[in-house]
This record gives sequence, structure tokens and C-alpha cells, in this order.
Amino acid sequence: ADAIRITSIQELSGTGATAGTNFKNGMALAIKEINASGGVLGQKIDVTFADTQSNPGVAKGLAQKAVDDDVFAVFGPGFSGSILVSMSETRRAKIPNFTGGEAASVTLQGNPYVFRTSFGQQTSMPKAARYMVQNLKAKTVAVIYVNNDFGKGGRDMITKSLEIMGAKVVADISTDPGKLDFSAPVLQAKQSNADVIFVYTNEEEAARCLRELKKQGVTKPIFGETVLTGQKVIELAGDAANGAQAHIGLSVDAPVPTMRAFRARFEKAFGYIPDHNGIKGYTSVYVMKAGIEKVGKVDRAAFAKAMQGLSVSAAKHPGVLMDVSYNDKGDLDRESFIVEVRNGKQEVKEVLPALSKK
Amino acid sequence: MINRNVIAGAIGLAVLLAVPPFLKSYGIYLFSYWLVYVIANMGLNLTVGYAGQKSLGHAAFFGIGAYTVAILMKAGISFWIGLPLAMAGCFAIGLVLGFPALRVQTIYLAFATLGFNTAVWLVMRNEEGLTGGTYGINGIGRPEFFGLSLEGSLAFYYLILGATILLGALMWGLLRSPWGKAFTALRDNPIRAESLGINVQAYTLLAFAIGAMYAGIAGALFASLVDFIEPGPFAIGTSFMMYLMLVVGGPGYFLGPLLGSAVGVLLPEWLRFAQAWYLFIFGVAVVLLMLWLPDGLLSLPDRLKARRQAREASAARAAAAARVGGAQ
Amino acid sequence: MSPVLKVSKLKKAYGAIQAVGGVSFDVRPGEIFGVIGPNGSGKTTMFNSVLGQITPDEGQIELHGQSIAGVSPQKLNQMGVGRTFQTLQVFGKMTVRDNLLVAAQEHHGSMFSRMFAPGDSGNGAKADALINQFRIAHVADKKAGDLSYGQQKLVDIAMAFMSDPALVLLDEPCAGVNPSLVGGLSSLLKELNQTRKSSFVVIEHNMDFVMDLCHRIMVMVEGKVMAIGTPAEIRANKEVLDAYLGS
Amino acid sequence: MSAPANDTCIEFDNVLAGYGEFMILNNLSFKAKRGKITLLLGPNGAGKSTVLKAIFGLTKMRSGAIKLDGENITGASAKDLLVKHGIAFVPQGRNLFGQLSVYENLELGGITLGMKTTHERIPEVLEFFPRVKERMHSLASSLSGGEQKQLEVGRALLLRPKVLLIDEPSIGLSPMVVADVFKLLRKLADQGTTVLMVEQNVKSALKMADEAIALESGRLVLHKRADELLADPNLERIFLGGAHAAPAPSAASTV
Amino acid sequence: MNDFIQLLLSGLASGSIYALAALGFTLLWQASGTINFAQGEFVMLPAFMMLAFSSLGLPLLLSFAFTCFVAVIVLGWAFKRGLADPLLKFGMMPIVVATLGLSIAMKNGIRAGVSAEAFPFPSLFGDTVLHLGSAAITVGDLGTLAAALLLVLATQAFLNKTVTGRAMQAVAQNTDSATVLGINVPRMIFYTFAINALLACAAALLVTPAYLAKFDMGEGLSTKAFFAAIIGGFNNSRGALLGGVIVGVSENLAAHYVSAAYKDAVALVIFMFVILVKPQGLLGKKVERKV
Ligand SMILES: Nc1ncnc2c1ncn2[C@@H]1O[C@H](COP(=O)(O)OP(=O)(O)OP(=O)(O)O)[C@@H](O)[C@H]1O
Ligand SMILES: Nc1ncnc2c1ncn2[C@@H]1O[C@H](COP(=O)(O)OP(=O)(O)OP(=O)(O)O)[C@@H](O)[C@H]1O
Ligand SMILES: [Mg+2]
Ligand SMILES: [Mg+2]
Repeated sequence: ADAIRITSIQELSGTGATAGTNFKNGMALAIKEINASGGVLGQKIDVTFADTQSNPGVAKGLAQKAVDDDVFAVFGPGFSGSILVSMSETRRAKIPNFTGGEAASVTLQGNPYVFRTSFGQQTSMPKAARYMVQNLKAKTVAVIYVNNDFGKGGRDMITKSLEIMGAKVVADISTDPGKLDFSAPVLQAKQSNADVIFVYTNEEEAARCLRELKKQGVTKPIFGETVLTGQKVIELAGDAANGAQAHIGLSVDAPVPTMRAFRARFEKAFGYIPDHNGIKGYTSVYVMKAGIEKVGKVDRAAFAKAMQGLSVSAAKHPGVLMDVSYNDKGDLDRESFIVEVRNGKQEVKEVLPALSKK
Repeated sequence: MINRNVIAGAIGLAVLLAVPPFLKSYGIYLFSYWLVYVIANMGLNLTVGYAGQKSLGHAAFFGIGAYTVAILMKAGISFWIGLPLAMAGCFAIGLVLGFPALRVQTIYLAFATLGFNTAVWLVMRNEEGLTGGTYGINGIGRPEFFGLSLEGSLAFYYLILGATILLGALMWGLLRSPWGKAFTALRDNPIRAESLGINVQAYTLLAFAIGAMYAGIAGALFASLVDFIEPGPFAIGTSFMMYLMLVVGGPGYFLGPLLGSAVGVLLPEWLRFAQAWYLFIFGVAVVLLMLWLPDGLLSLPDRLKARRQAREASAARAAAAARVGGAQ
Repeated sequence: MSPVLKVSKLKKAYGAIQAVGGVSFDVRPGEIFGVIGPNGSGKTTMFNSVLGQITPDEGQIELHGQSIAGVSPQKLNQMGVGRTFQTLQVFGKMTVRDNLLVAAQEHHGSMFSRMFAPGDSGNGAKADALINQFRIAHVADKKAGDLSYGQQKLVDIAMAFMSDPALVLLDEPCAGVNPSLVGGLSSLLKELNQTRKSSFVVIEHNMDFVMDLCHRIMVMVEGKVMAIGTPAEIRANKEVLDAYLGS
Repeated sequence: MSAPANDTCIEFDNVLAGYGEFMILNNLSFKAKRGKITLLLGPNGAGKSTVLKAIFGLTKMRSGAIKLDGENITGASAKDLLVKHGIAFVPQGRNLFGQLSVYENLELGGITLGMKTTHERIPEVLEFFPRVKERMHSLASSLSGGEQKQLEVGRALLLRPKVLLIDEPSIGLSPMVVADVFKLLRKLADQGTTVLMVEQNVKSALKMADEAIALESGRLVLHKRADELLADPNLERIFLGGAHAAPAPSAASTV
Repeated sequence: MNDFIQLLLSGLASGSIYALAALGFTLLWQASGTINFAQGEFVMLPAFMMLAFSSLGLPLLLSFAFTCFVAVIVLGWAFKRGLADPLLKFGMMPIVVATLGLSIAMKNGIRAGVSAEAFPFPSLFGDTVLHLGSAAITVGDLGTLAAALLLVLATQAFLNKTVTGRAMQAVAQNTDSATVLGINVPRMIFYTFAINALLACAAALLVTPAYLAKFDMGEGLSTKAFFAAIIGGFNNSRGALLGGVIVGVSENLAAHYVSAAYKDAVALVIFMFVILVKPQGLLGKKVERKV
């Protein structure tokens, strides 16, 4: 039978390279497994990876190329600017488009062909905010964020969520991507005397920030979203990561056997431990597989329709790693975790149920 | 020689006119993207290649043009009003940026312009109310041309092509006039130029301003082409890339930007088959190109010509020497 | 008749070095004025001060009775003052012919009109004439930077004459120029001086040239004027002999 | 070393050399005698500087050979020429390191001697150029044209060369200094130094030189004793304007 | 006041990092008249080399020594033979663009061939925290500062106080004259790039613990280093240190007392001011314009 052709457009070079490469590797692993075990409906998956150079202008061209190639689905890009541009191309051609982007705006366009692979910030931030207010008893919060679309989006959303929960952001601290010296931001956070310090940056900056927090002897709880307690950050920050807590949607350290197994397979294949982007890439391919199998044929329109309200259980489709369900906007829902770093390891403190399960 | 240029130009034009309708949308997009950079680099060629002002801030004007049009179009103002405003804005700011050039030269000027670019980028990123900050501006849309919709990618391509040809012709005229010589003189030896009554100030400022205006036009077209802008593509990295394209193509050669932009825009696309390594190969290719033709791709015909002329001159000199005869 | 150029009490110091220490002289209309003096006596510094290339510490400079303190080299050229340089200053990457064309173009029309003027701005014939006169026709299409020292010097001098200046300041025009052309240069200056009443100020160490050409000569020593007079007077001046000419 | 027992020091044997493909010297052959001052004369662009540059490998030679005391030195490195063969070269134009001081320029001139010898000799050389001595700690680029030339000449003399190649030393020098420099060169030659000098200051130069070679279009047109040439009634015609004033097609005479 | 001291100390620490990177720029400018746009990658590559040697089980200092050796060959000798020799004579533009190309190649070569991830890097001095009042600084920061000071002074002394150093400058100012004087031009150029390679290794050793070893670590580093070098003075090695410290301290103070979003703007304003008022930099010597 024909192969199912898909294109993966990722940030493989430039500022988004780390995330994009993880996503790509995750996808590659999933596709290899699926093809080895007979493909989807008997058809192999044939993937092309392309690099946006972290540039929306290039991403747009690549999306057009995918459209020209008449692929079944497009994965990526992850940067919110890039996905906004490329998804207007895929939408016009009615091609399903999965993205790792977390910006709220992605699913607010009413595009029936776009699907997330993780929580959008409008899902994760309220959860994080609730935990800070309810469990950490935060009345005041200092927010240290990275000033790019990812960080800015998260900062806007957490600020809003905290307000709704009745807490106040008392220090709103912007930092530049690639920032080296966190002494000023940390000092400012310290002086604000906030109950909790919320850190929302990329991996390296998170590590530097944690080190500076330790150096300046900050004792207030440090909370984050996904990145802050990631494996990479722990590795980079060393001791300084201990005690940091975060709400995470996806983690290779989640107390889920399928996840542990995935981590082992990934590490074997690529020689390092994946971050959440690796999981996104991996699971997204399996979600697509589940969707196609549900439709029973390889048909884009039917697939897109089927994705709305799709629920995939990890029991039936182990590749999705955790139960997941989609709403009609392309947002997904699943369990999430509150973790804390102890002795250089992520430990799950609490499992938060999927929103729909409440 | 002029003949050869004309023939090359005619062939090139025919390709640009006739090929895109046979391409799919990705191909058309790449052609459009390339021509946008050609326009921007024509401006840079004037500033750097002809007038010798080391500018590393060209992407700032590219961005100013793009943001002007995007902001205005978002406010419901026509592209055709936005474009002249973008041009005027870039021209004016270009004039202002020319002033440091009157004080400092070479690398110091390069870094001053680099600083300017960083400053513009900071404004784009931080003035969220105006520029959308890091979120950028989405759904900019494309203009109409006398009632003709340019929404389609091919139609918009022809608009860009038309602009390229028009701006190219204007630049050609400018460079052939005494202005062209004045710019070149300025690049070669400003002290001598000054003492010959060449208004170094005026020409320096104009070299910046006109170059900036071209970048502004390119930026305006870019915003409409991609439909989305954010500060990223207008950071100093792009200025470096533009400089790279200019030098690889051949600074001070009229068609340099055409080739240089092809290397900068099309070559990486073509190299994609190399997968993860394609940018590595691109970087190596740039190094090799420089080693082969340090004065740019277009210096190749010149080099051959110079060699031929040198041989002819040698022969003439040998003949003259024979006539002189002498005491040997 | 008021002097073409009048310099009074010009001073310029570099740190402790008083390069020009109060120099006064005037150049009369239609005069060829020589400036001689030992190395480092401040001749070039005086030139550069007059021509707006450097800012003097003190003193007045008048052109046709009008002060030109602080006037830029470019304005001065527009006012009809041409110059040559002691160090080679040609446009090395342009052809010899273009070097000459660019030397005249700013004297035709306005900046705006030049934008649409033909490339040679109507000076082609004149450039060719000068090229022949300086015997550089065979290298007219070569890049000026690829010429021999003397050839570049000739291009530099020719450039100064492209715009029909009323006053030309020449800094060691004969240096490195073949004697056969030195004679030609001398006659060219004399001819222009007679037919067009142009004035010249010439710095030169070639005494035959200076003595033959100049109406009056100024001797500078250690930044000061030692003597001003006709060639005969200068030749007879004991002090000058000791300080500069020797023997 | 079995150097031929003659008095030839520098010999050009059928040298074809130039810039890129442009051949300036057309199978040029000549000899310059040891311990003599040989003048290179000729119109602008004749190739005089190219001759000197060819010896130092600054122009590419296509064929022929350059010999020193019978030994082929074609393609020898500058360092060998300086150290092994004792040749020093003062090129035409600007050759100082403008951002270094006068003293540092002199020091670098003696880099092949070692610093000890250099430091010993610098004061001796400076004695000869008092103007330069006064400006010892200034940047070289701040000197006047003539002062710079003096410094360059001094820098070469530091080496006490056996062979001195010197390109138009009189450019920019005031008449008294020119006379001094010429006198000094004469003295060096009398002490055994071979001098190959380019000059446009034909008359004064001929008075102090031993031999004269004239080039045109990269070819030898004349080789005479200097005093003979000086006495030649045609001198005026050949070098001082006569020959070139004739309406010969210029391309033929000086290409 | 305590805040101020904290910011000042941290600023000094990052300033010395910028200074180390800037030092390479000023060296190349003085001794070869070029700018190496791959200078950031020249620091990145040794960082990865050291990691590679360390992963073979070598102690840090031994890895450093091996890396220095390899770097002198690759970044020094090969760079000279491959790029500097053929391109220096064509002026600035080609070598600038070639180094831009090289920077793209090095960055993406490491990304594709090694990893797109960041790696932690051990600190030579450890990161014991010292307290000065309520301000904190790590031993590593102090060590970096001291090392930067030492390297800057050593480079400066070498360039200006030794004959070899001056001969290197002479080559940059006038290659032909240098040749004619018997200066071994190729060797001087090799020295220049070899020293640059060694400085890059030293910078990598000191900088990477904070910057983390990552394929694109050079980008941020080199922009800051440009600014530092210009502010301090491009033709003066001491300028690199002064400039680095000014950039480091001012951006920290600005982030705190002005606005974090525009903190870069403060270094920028200083930078623009210096360029326009004293283009040769605060410590640079003025280049004479002689006509
Ligand atoms: N920029 C400068 N800095 C320091 N000293 C300078 C500078 N320019 C000139 N001088 C000094 O001023 C004096 C006069 O120099 P100037 O060039 O005017 O001499 P000149 O008469 O033209 O000599 P020459 O005949 O050698 O060309 C010299 O001693 C020179 O060293
Ligand atoms: N770098 C170069 N590239 C090409 N041609 C050159 C170069 N330098 C000199 N020439 C040519 O070589 C010829 C001889 O030059 P050379 O410098 O040897 O002349 P010269 O006899 O020393 O003249 P002058 O008396 O003017 O110094 C000239 O015609 C010149 O145009
Ligand atoms: Mg002078
Ligand atoms: Mg010569």
C-alpha cells in the first residue's frame, strides 16, 4: 500500500533548536516503531523533516511546500509566530496540523485543522496558579519570565490566572533570551518579598536563574511550569535545582510505566534523556495513528473531524503514553503532575486529574 | 561588454517572468522571498558596495518598512499609503543614521550601525502597544493593485517582480550618473573626494538614506508576503546575513545583490537534502566561495577580463620594448 | 589689487611641536608663489590649514578678502581652490579617466541635476586632453592604484586642474616625476597662469623648478617665515643658503 | 664558494616579471658592479621600481634569473636576502608602520640583527638624521613627508648592508638632505657597498654615481658610465624632455 | 547599598567574561587588522573539546592542555592557512564574510554532529559562595575576574613590550614593508592566530561554567564582546577589560534601576556615546589622519 506521507516542520536551528530537535527525535522514534510493527492501517509512515531556522518566513515556505507535496498531515512548527503563519497555509489546503506550540492564540483562531500536542498555556497556567495559591499559600508572586513569545505568553496567562485566584503579581521581571547574569532579576524578586517565585524561561536560563537564587540565598518556594524541573535543567543547575517545584504536563519522570519505558527507548536511540518536547513529538504521531484508525481510512477531512472530541486511552494505544482527549478547538486534556526536585531527581508530589475528569 | 550585460539581463528577466507560473506555491514563494531580499540588498549595495559605508544595520530598515506597513494595514490603511510612508520614514531615519558615518568610519561605523539595529529591535520587541512585541503582528494581508487582487501568490509575485525591475532601473540610472562616480570616489578615498568639491556629507547621508529606503520597500513587501512579522527577522543576525549576501554576490557590482541573495535565500533551500547538515554545508560553501572569489561571484567576469587585458597590455609593452630596441 | 589668498599669523602646534608658528604671506592675482624650506618646517601643515583639512590654532586666512576659517575642503574647492597632495591620493580602484571625470563633475549643475546627468558630466574631452598632456593615455583605462608612483602623482596633479580652479595649491608636484615631464608641468602652469590668470602656490624641493617658475618665493624654517622675495633675492639670501639650499 | 672572479655583483639574466599576467620587465638583462653606485633611470612607468621589487620577490617572475655574486637568488626569502646576502631595500612610497613610534620602526628595521646590535646602532644612524632624532617617540605617521623618508633611509642603513637597493630616496627630501644622503651613499660605496638606486633627480644623481642604466618599457635602452652620460650632449634630449617632447605615439614609447 | 554591591559584584563577574571574549577581538584587530565574526564559536569549540576529553576520563586541567594543543592546530594554524593567508590581502570584507560563514558552519556542525542541547561544564574554581555583607559572589566569579585581568595584562604586555609583539602589529599595518625588513610575516600571522586560539581556550575554560556548553553559546557572547571591545578601545587590549566590565556592570545596574526590557539599551547608549564621542574607545589611541 501507499505510505502515509507527513511533513515535520521544526525549529532545528537557531533559538528554537533544542526544542525542535527533541520534537523531531520523538517523532522519528515513534515512526520507526510504528513502521516496524506494520504501520497504520497497513501503510507505512513516510516523514520529511524540515528546519524553519526559527524563522516564520521560512516556516511559511515550508508549509507551502508541504501543501504542494499534498501530505497527509503537518507537524510543527513550535514557535507561536511560525505556527500562526504556517497553519493558515495548511488550513487553506485542509491539512491537519499538529503543533508543540503552547501559545494560547494557536487554538483561538477557530482553525479546525490545528491540534496541540500538549497543554496550551491557557490550560496549564491556571493549574499552576491554583497550586501556588492553594497549596503554597501564595498571596503574592514574583514572576521571572523570558521575553520571547513563549515566555511572554506564559507570563500574561499566569498573571491573569493568579488574579482570578486572588493572588497578586508583585514583581514582573522580564529577562532576555540567552541571559547570562540573573543577579538583577533575582535581587528584584527577593526584594519584592513575594511568597512564591515563579520562573518561566527556557532551559539554560532556568538553570542560571536557579543557581543565582541559591547564591543569593533565596528561601521562598520556587515554582515553575514544565521547564523549570526538566531533566536538562537539573543537569545544568546541579544542586541549585533542589527544592524547585513545578506543574508539568509531560515528564519522562511521571510515575507512569509507559512513560518510563519510553524514556529508556529514547535514551537508547539518541543517547540522551528527552524533555517534554520529545514526548510531544512521540505521542503526537501515535495520536495521529489512533485518529486514522478510528476513521478507518486515510482521509484528511474525516480525520480532522474525528480528532474533535477524540479520546485515546493509553491502555489501547500505549504509544500515547497517557490517556489524552481533544476538544473541538484542538486543545488537549490529560493528567498532569506537581513535581519537586529532590536530590537531583524529579519527584511527583501530586497528580492532577484531567480537567474533564473533575 | 554592455551588450553582454544586456543579454544576461534579458535572459534573466525572461526567466523571472515566464518560469513562476509553472511553479507550485512553494516555488513561487521562494522566488518572491528571494526578490524581496534582492531589493533590500540593492540598497545595501549602494550604501556598502558603492559608497563604502560599512553598514551592519540594514535589517533595521527592513524592519521599519515592514512594521510601518503592517501597523498601518492593521489600522485599515491601504498598503499604497503605507508603502510611501515606509519609504519616507526609512529615508529620513537613514539620513539620521548617516550622521555617525560623518564622524566615524570602517569598523567603528559598522558597530555604530549594529548598535542602531539593536536599538530598533529593542523598540520592536518592547513597545507592545505599537508593534505587538514578541507576539508580532499577524494577518497583515496583501494589497490590491488598481482593483486587481494580489491575494494570490502568483499575482503578488508579479508585484514584487515589478517593484524589483523598477527599483533596479532607478538604481542603474543613479549609478551611471555622476552620483555613481561620487559614491565610488567616496568609498575609495574620502579625503581626496572632499578636496575635489564632492560633498562628502551629502553623499554619505544620501547613500544611507537611499539604501535605507530600498530596505524599507523590501520590508513592506516582506510583511505582506509572509503575512506575519515579529522582531526576530529584523535582528542583527539578518543584517549579518544581508552583508554576507552582498559580499558573496559582489559588492559594487550592479547585479551582485541578485546573485548574493540567491546564495543567501535559495542555496540553503536547495541544500536541504543534506538534512541536519545543510546549514553546516551552507557555511562551508560561503567560506569556499570567498576563497575562490574574494571580491564576490560577479568579479569572475572582471577577473577574466582583467587577465585578458593584462595579456594584451603585456604584448603591447613587449612590442614597444622591441621597438625601443636598445643596448642589449 | 587685493590678494587672492592672504594668510596672517597662522599657528598650529602638535603638543610641544610648533609645526607652524605664525606665518603670514599673501598671494597676488596671477602670481605663482613658491614655498620652500627644510623638512618638517611646516609647509604641508600650513597648506592643510589653509585648505580646511586641519584646524589652525590661531591666525586668519582670507580668500579674495573673505575669511575662510573653518570652511570645509569641499566648499573651498567649490570656491575655485584646487590642490594636490604630498602623499599619493588617487582613487585607486577607479580608472585614471574616471579619476579625472570625478574631479570636475561637482562643478556642473546642482546636486539634483547631476543625478540625471550623463556619466561623464560633459567633461570627457577635457579629461582626455589632460590625459594626453600628462602622457598617461596608455594607462587611462587602468585602475589608478595599479600605476607606478610617478604615474599616480601625475594623475593627482591632473585632477587638480580638471575644474579650472582660480587658485591651486601644489604640494611637491615634481616628486617622483620624470624630468622630461617636470618641464612640461612647468610650462603648463605658466600657460594657465598667463591665459587664465590662475594663481598657484607651490611647495617644492626641486630648486630648478621653483626658481624658474615662481614669481615670489617664501622660505619657511621651523614653522616661521625666514624670507619672502623673488627667486633672485632668495638665491642671494645668505640665511636661506645656510638653512636650506646649502652650498 | 667559487664566485667568478669578476666585479659583477647583481645580475639580471633575461628577467620576465610583472603583476599577474601583466609583464613589466621584458627579458631584462643587466649587471651592476660590486662596490659601485648604479643608477636606474627612465620615464615614469618604465619598470624601475619593478626591477627592485623583483629582487625582493614582491613582483612575480615568470622566467629568467637574478644572481648575486654569481649565485642564483631568484625566489630567495626576504630574510635570506637580508641576513645571508646582506641586501637591504628601501622601496618607493610609504613604508613605515604609522601606528608605531619612530624608535619602534627603527627597532623593527633591525629585527634580523637581533635587538642588542640594533639598539647599539640606532643612535649612530640617528646622528645622521637630527630631525628624526628629535621625534624619536612620536608616531611615525605624524612625521612630515621628508622626515618619514629620512626615517626609512635610516632604517635601512641600520643593517650596514652589502648591497643597498634604494628607490628614489630624494623624493620629499630638502636639497641639503639630498646632498647629504648622496654623499653618504658615495661613502658607503667607497667602503664596498653595492648600491642600486632609482632616481628621477637625474643630474645630481649622475654626479655621484658610477654607472647609469636606462629603462624604457621594461627594457634596457642604455648602459653607460655616469660621467660619460653626464657629458653626453644628448643627455638633455634623452632625459630632460627632448625625446618625449617629440610627438611619438605615447603608447609606443611608455606602455 | 547592599543591592548596589551585589549588582556591582555580579556585573564584574559577567564583565570579566565579556572581557575574555573581547580580548580576542582586540588582539586580532591589532595584530592582523581583521575582525573574526566566528570568535564566539572559537570559544564554543574548545568548550566542547574539553567536554570530549573530560568524557574520556581526563581531569579538567589535562583536558584543557590537550584542547589548547588541538585548538592551536585547528583554530590557529588551519585558520591561518585556510582563511587568513588567502584572504588577508583582499581587505576586510572577504575575511569578515568568510568568518561569518565559518561561524554558521561551526555552530551548525556542532548542532548536527554533537547535540542541540546545552551541557553543564565544571568550574575550575568551584562555586563556593562568599558573602560580603549581604552580597554574594562565588569563588568561580572571582577566579574568572582575576584570570581575565591576568590575561589582558599579559596580552597587552606581549603586544607592546616585546619585539615579536610589535612585529605582529607591524605586519597588520603594512605587510609589504614588514616583508622587506625581514620580518617573518607568515610566522607572525601564525603567532597571532595561535595566541588567539589559546585565548579562546582560556575563555572557554572560564566562561562555559556560566554560559553552559551549547552550539549557539558564541552568539550572545560575541555581541557582548563587540560592545565591550568598542567601548574600551579596539586597538588596546586593556580596553577589552574596561569595556567588558562597563557592559557587565551597567546592564546589571540598568536592569535593576531602569527597566529590564531596556537593560540592553543602557550598554547600547554607552556604546553609541563612546563611538560618537571617542570612536577609538575609552583607552584606545587615536589613529592619525595624515594628508
Ligand atoms: N599630526 C601630527 N602630529 C604631530 N606632529 C605633526 C603632525 N603633523 C605634522 N607634525 C609635525 O609638524 C612638523 C611640520 O610638518 P609638515 O608636514 O608641515 O612639514 P613640511 O614642511 O611639509 O615637511 P616636508 O618637506 O618634509 O614635507 C613636522 O615636524 C611634523 O613632524
Ligand atoms: N600593482 C600593479 N599592478 C599592475 N600594474 C602595475 C602595478 N604596479 C605597477 N604597475 C605597472 O607597471 C609599470 C611599471 O611600474 P614601476 O612602478 O616599475 O615604474 P617605475 O619605472 O618605477 O615608474 P616611476 O618612475 O613612476 O616610479 C607601470 O606601467 C605600472 O602601470
Ligand atoms: Mg610636506
Ligand atoms: Mg618607481
